[in-house]
Amino acid sequence: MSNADIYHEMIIDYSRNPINYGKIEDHDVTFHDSNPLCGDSIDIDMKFNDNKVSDIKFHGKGCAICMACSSVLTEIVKGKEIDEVRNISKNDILSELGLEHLQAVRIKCALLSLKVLKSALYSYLGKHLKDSQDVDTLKEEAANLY
Amino acid sequence: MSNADIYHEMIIDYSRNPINYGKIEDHDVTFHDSNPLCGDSIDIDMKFNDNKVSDIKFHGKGCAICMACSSVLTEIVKGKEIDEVRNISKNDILSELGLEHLQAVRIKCALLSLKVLKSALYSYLGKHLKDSQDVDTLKEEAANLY
Amino acid sequence: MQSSQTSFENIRKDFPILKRTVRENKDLVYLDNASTTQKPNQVIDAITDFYRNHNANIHRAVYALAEEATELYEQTRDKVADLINIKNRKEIIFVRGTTEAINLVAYAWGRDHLKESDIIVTTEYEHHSNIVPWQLLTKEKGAKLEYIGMDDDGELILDDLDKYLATGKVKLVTFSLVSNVLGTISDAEKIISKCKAAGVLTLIDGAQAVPHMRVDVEKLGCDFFAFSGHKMLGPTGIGILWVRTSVLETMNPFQGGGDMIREVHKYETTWNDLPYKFEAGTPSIADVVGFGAAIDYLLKIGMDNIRQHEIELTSYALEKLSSVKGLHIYGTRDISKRGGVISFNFADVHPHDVAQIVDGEGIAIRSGHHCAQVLMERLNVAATSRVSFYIYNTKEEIDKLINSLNKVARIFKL
Amino acid sequence: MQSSQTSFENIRKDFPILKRTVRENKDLVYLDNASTTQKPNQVIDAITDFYRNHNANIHRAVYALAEEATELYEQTRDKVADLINIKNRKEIIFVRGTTEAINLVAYAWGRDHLKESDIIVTTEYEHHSNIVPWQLLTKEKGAKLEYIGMDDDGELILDDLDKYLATGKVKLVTFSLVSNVLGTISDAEKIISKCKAAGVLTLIDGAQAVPHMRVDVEKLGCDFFAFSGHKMLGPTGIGILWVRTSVLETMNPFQGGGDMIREVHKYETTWNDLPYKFEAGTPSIADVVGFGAAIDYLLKIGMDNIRQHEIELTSYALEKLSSVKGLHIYGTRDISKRGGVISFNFADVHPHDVAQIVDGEGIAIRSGHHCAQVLMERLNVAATSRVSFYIYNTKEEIDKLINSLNKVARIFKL
Ligand SMILES: Cc1ncc(COP(=O)(O)O)c(C=O)c1O
Ligand SMILES: Cc1ncc(COP(=O)(O)O)c(C=O)c1O
Repeated sequence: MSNADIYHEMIIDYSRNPINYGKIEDHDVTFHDSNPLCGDSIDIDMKFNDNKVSDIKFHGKGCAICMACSSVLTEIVKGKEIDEVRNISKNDILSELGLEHLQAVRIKCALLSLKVLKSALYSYLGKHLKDSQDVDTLKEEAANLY
Repeated sequence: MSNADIYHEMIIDYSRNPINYGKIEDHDVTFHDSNPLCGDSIDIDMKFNDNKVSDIKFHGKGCAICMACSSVLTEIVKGKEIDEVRNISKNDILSELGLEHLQAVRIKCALLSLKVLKSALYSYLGKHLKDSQDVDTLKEEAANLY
Repeated sequence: MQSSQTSFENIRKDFPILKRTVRENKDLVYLDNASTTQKPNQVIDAITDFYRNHNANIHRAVYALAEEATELYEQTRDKVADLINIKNRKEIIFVRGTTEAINLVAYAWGRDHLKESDIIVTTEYEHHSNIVPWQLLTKEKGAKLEYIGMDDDGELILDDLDKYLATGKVKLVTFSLVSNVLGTISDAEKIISKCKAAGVLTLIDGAQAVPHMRVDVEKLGCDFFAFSGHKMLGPTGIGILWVRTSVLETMNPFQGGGDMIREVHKYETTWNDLPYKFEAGTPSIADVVGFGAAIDYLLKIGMDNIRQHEIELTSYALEKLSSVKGLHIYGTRDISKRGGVISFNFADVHPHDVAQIVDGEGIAIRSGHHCAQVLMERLNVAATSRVSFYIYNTKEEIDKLINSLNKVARIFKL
Repeated sequence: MQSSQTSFENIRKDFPILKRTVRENKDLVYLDNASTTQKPNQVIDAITDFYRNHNANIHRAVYALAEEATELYEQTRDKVADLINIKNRKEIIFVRGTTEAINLVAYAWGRDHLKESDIIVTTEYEHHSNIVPWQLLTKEKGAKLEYIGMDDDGELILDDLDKYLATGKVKLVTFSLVSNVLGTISDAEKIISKCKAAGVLTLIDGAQAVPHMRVDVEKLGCDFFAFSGHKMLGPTGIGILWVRTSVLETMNPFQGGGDMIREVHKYETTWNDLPYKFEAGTPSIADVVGFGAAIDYLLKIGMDNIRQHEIELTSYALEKLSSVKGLHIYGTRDISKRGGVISFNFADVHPHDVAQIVDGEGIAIRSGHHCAQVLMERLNVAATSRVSFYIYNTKEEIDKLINSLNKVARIFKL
């Protein structure tokens, strides 16, 4: 994949007009993280209802790839069962935008929002889960994202 | 000069039978220093009389070169005027033993006792000198020995 | 094109990497010299020669190789003294880079000399390595870190300095001689004279200055000076900390270990002479030797010629970039106050996307915060794109950059 | 001569420096491998290739060279993990060498975890780099440094350890896996199991072990592990600190600067993920890459084969040296407890004089305190002569050493 091919119509569109961009004032959980190498930073707010993600929004600063992936991610997540969300993988996001072969540095841009999402979920579940082993699993999941 | 040539009769003799080896119990000044790189260490004790070095002894641990040079140095110094002692140069010692072309690391072995001697003298004069500029000169002299 | 320019183009043949192609067979155009520079054969060969012919540990052994290695290593100290005009070679400490140099000062000077409610002053355009060590130190000591602000031309607001100095609590003022983002050349003379009048020590981060212009540390009159070898044709792993003797003598050791001691006993230890007291353990010997070759190379060209070459390139680039629609350049246009570094933003396109698209054309530029997030906050941006020049860059390369920016414009429909 | 020996002699052609002559046209015999080792073409070429083809700063930029440089740099981390059996690559921190590794622990772990009257335990046969940092730290904290004694065979007296552990005040026990003077292999298993039972952390200085034998850090079960690249065919300027995650997570940063941060604001800063939190500034990138090539080279030979080769050489040398009249060898004769290091004294001749005379024959041996003055005091000597072997040494070289010692005897009329 040549560098310019990455920047297809969909990416440019999403980056200019991100989906689910903004804040949720009465969120159940919110999480912030940033990419130490480039300064991209993302916040995700979520609301839950009936074990489902009833609402999700993100905001922050990032490159076109970061913005497009955040949009796609929030679209995928919205309305899904919590357990389904936990199983979302890197490739679910990357393949949606044809970014499977992105080089390592940019992968971090693409997956920052996924990392924030999982961390948010972990922080929420940490407060509501009984089974501590489950928390550890989730923690490891999040740590291994990159 | 080949390495083995350094070890002529005189050096071996001096190292086995150092001159002026020992301590002076009622010294006017004593000084200790060591070579950080090899661990050689030398103490020099001196007594003064009538502006002259009336007695000098050294002790410590060192290689043949260090021991021979210490012997030669104390022989040269004994009985000399303080001012003359201050003017003793590296070469006065090295030439006495044919060591002018010693490599840099070994030069430090050869001149350790000269450094100790000058430091001892500085410490003694520091207490007895009026003219502080003179002290500075001496200090610089000592610092520049290596 | 001027004749000095032409002679500079001959330089390129010394740099093997410049013959490389990247991505889909594009000629490499390397414009990230503020981050690290490429290495000429002369430097690579010096390292190779060291390992092939002279490799040994230094200072401690009597055999032939150790003697040769020690001499090669110590020769670089003399070359550094010569390069930045230092009279006393014992004031020159070999470290890994600017970062370690500044941390050494924070640990070995700062922890003994800083008290609660004392102030350290830095600037808004510092590299993280001239901010974070002071945050760590002032936090430990209950002291304060203050910032000299920057005006919209990218120049320091020295009134801020006056204000802090007036408190009588400032112990150190630290600043970079050239900003790694804006290229601003600090008014070191004025800062230092103010500090001297107030009896306050000064540290200069020379990482972006020493590679690019003649620097005279004695004339500057600061107390600490730091820079990195890898930003001036030298190997990675070698940098310099210079400290004035009168200050150095008040400092305890930083790291403990071999070479920095005089006598070690179980419960007490005495220190080696300067500068060895501050060089613990086996240093980056081959990198020090390679750095010596880099200094030789630069001095043969001449630091004033290098500065002149960069002024030509930077003026040309500023002119060309200004003509790109929607492109915003940060910092002063006054070339006498700017090194060969240009930061910009291109319409609403994120710098990462700019960098990636021009990379597709073989052009290496940096995007991001450039380890200067405090400055990013001041500029109110998340990131910038940055190009930075060195001796082997050409106007043709700048033309290629401009072309590739047009490609960015097409893709992002600007 | 055995066949394994023969295959080892083929190795010599990879080391260009071994073709050198020194002094008056004498073939170089390099027997100071405990100090630093020579480098094979494979390592020198890896450094050269890096600078000729891939040089860029790491982690931060998106362009092709930066991608390649980062990958080469990070590959070495995986190779290190493989070499000493570490599951989690994020626990591996690149430093300059063993000295910096231990100082990093003293600063970034020690200053937060050591309180007044706590105890750190080291041993009588440590290198200065495993003594001085603890002297500095315990002095700062009003804590105590204690020593595990050594018996006349050069082995640690573990009763001393029991005694200190019984106080309940010990926070860290630190020891070298192999002594750089006596070659003693410490009984790490026993030391660590005692410490674990007492809930005390352990640090292993592996500088003289990792180059010479198979080391399994996971199996050892220590908490900190340090070693140097230049003592195992690698470049100067690169070493490793490994820290168990659970301990690493309790540590504050050591140096502040680029790459170790997450977000820098004027008055507060957050840290990067492990291990980057502990790697501030531009590292010795090319040295890291060269070190990767050294590990490849060693693993191709096989660490067990290397140990076997050194056992053969060391046994041979012990036998030959024992037959020299007036020569006294320090440490155990039990080859299973000894690495390829032999320290000795020769009648009343000072080690410097021994070293200088054998140097005249082209033979590089070390004389002095070997950065182990506490051990010198214990042995009641000012210095020793030391020979230490590596993969390229041969029995013929040992024969040459013995011959040159006869020359020492003649000159000093022994
Ligand atoms: C102004 C400035 N200071 C400090 C540094 C840090 O230098 P190094 O990474 O070599 O330690 C840099 C370069 O990254 C710089 O540009
Ligand atoms: C046992 C031991 N520890 C530590 C060191 C220090 O290693 P470096 O000088 O590479 O920091 C050495 C080597 O000199 C050593 O032999």
